Amino acid sequence: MWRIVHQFGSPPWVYRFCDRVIPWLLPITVVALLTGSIWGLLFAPTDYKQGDSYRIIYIHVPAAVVALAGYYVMALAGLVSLVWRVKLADTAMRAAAPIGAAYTAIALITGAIWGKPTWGAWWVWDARITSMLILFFLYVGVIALFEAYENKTVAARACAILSLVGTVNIPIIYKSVDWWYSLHQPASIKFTGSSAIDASMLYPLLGMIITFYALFALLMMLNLKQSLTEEYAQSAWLNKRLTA
Amino acid sequence: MYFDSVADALAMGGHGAFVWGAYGISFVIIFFVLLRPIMSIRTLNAGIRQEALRKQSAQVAQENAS
Amino acid sequence: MTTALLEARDLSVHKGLRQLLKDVTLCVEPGDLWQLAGGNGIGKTSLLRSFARLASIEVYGDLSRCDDVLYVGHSAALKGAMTPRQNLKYHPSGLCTPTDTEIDEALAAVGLAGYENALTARLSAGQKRRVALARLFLPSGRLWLLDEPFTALDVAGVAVLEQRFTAHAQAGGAVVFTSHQSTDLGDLLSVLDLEQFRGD
Amino acid sequence: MTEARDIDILHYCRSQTVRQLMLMVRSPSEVVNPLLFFLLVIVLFPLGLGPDPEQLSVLAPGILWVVALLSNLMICMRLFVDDLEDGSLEQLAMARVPLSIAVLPQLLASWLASGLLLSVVSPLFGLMLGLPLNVAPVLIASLLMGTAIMLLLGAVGAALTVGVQRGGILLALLILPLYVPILIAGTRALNEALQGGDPSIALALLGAGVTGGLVLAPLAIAAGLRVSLEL
Repeated sequence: MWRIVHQFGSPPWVYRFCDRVIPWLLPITVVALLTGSIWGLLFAPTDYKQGDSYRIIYIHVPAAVVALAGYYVMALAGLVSLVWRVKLADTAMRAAAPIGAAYTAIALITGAIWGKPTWGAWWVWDARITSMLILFFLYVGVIALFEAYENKTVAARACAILSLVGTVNIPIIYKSVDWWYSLHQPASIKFTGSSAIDASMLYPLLGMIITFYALFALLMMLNLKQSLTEEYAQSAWLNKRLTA
Repeated sequence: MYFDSVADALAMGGHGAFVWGAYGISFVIIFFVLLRPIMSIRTLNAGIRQEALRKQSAQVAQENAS
Repeated sequence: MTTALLEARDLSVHKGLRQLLKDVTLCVEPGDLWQLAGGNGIGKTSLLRSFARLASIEVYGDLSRCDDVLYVGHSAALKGAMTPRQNLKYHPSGLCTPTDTEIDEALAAVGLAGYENALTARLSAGQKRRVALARLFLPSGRLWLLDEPFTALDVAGVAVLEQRFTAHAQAGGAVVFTSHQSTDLGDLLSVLDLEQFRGD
Repeated sequence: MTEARDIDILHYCRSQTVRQLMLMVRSPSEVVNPLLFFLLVIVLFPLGLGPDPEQLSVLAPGILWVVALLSNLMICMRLFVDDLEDGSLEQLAMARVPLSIAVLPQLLASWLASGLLLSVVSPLFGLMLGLPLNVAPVLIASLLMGTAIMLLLGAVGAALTVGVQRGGILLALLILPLYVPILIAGTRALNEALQGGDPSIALALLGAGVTGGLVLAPLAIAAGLRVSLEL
């Protein structure tokens, strides 16, 4: 067990791992992304209530789901860095934040675009969109805090604490926003949550969710590799690897 | 395909601009998020290789001198 | 656990990407007076703060020390809106709960008799420094960690402080302080030149 | 050398509370300014929205809470700044009491000066916005608890940003999203009271927030302060 932990904490090992996986994962993810999009855009049947605008679901929902999961990934890395002082966990935390912010941005933008044909307004204070907006601010907060510190070791510690505080708060924020929404507006059209979604619509959705997870993993590895290259530019192992 | 024609697929029942726009913007964002680390790794690696070469040639020069 | 008040083994202190000090090994026994010496920027204060455990994120290695530590840093933790007496009585380190007489005696010892109830904001820089050092004359702390204790003190003040160091060491305490000037502490003093630990 | 006397946590907290209150009394502007800010912003709303009392009273819960949130943010921005500068913070960290407990007196003093005072005078501001006087108890109760949670959460942000240049705007970015549940529960309690409903669920949630915050926030505050002390 300790050896595994040790391996995950060893920069050369992780660098090699990323180096090996990325060439496979990158094309797979891109192909899956294109396939899923085409499936959702062209082959899935039309929703009888919303018409074709519902097809945004295949990008909006996966982005929203994985964005939330991404925050937990980041907080977990923060916890590892706080408890075991694994330097690599700092790097992982730093790698996750911009991806999460990008995912929340996608969810927000697609949500706004979806809102226009559905409700006739670009911005509707729907519970999911509002939660996503707050999640976006939480991500931006972590990134801004990291940038604010000059000393990056200290910055990582600060971000770890912040992301843990955020993790405790996210369920409360989500619940409270749901509560607020249900009191102010009786649910009319929900983006998701209808259990009677047809399989022909569901499968592309599931496929896209998995693809977005894979994309998250891919981006995580790319960012990790980038940070490691930056941090260990002077080290013997990296030099040997690159000049060999 | 669900749609009868390419024109139908592009129109999306009148919502074409929204649907295609949403996908387009999303892909642009994904593209940039992907590209950023890849380009950065490329520049960093080039820098490291160059540095290594410089050191190597300096070493050779030193050996030749002595 | 030994009787040592502070034991550091192979301590390395970093600052961002730079390693300030490495392999610092030091054992402070009761009765020791240690001066951390070295040029500007070598990391005297950083090392002292790591001894105090005020810096820990960028410190690697083994460090054990007693709990009963008095630390006086560059800034004196004095509030201008309070009098010297109140500043000492309600000091946030809370190391001791001194009585008013003890406080007055301590203030007298650093030459501030008559200023007990003046507003600290009205005191001069040297006087403020003395208020901060008056803590050393209160019953507090076995291990003293002092950052540049002699700055902003006149000759008489330095002499008083040196006497106090010696008395503290003889009573079984220990002092670790940073300073780049030499002192008259005699053979009790050991000097740790940080130059030998300079990091890569 | 005299024997160091053992330190008693309760005694320590009492002495630190005295210190904090003493400091607060000697600089009354720090207490009064957030209140003045609150009053000023409240005055701005009728000027912007028009003087119609009915319209104002509909918006009053939201206005009061948003302004309370902002004035709390102002307090949090100042929370540890002076103490970091003058070295009080490092002495606090040197106390032989866990730092998470050692900060409590300061939080208590800040809350007494900001939260308690604000809550007590809030019905006056409510009156200015056309809130009936019979919701005053709910207003006071919700603000008492809400300001406590906000201070606890805000202190975490303040602890993390106190050592940073231009930490103020960063602090707002960090903690305002975390204030959302407080805002929702607080305005909910007021709206229920206004419409003759039952505000107890919202108040109970705020109470739960205070309890949870008191348990968890000091740990995060202490960890944050230690980070800021590293610089």
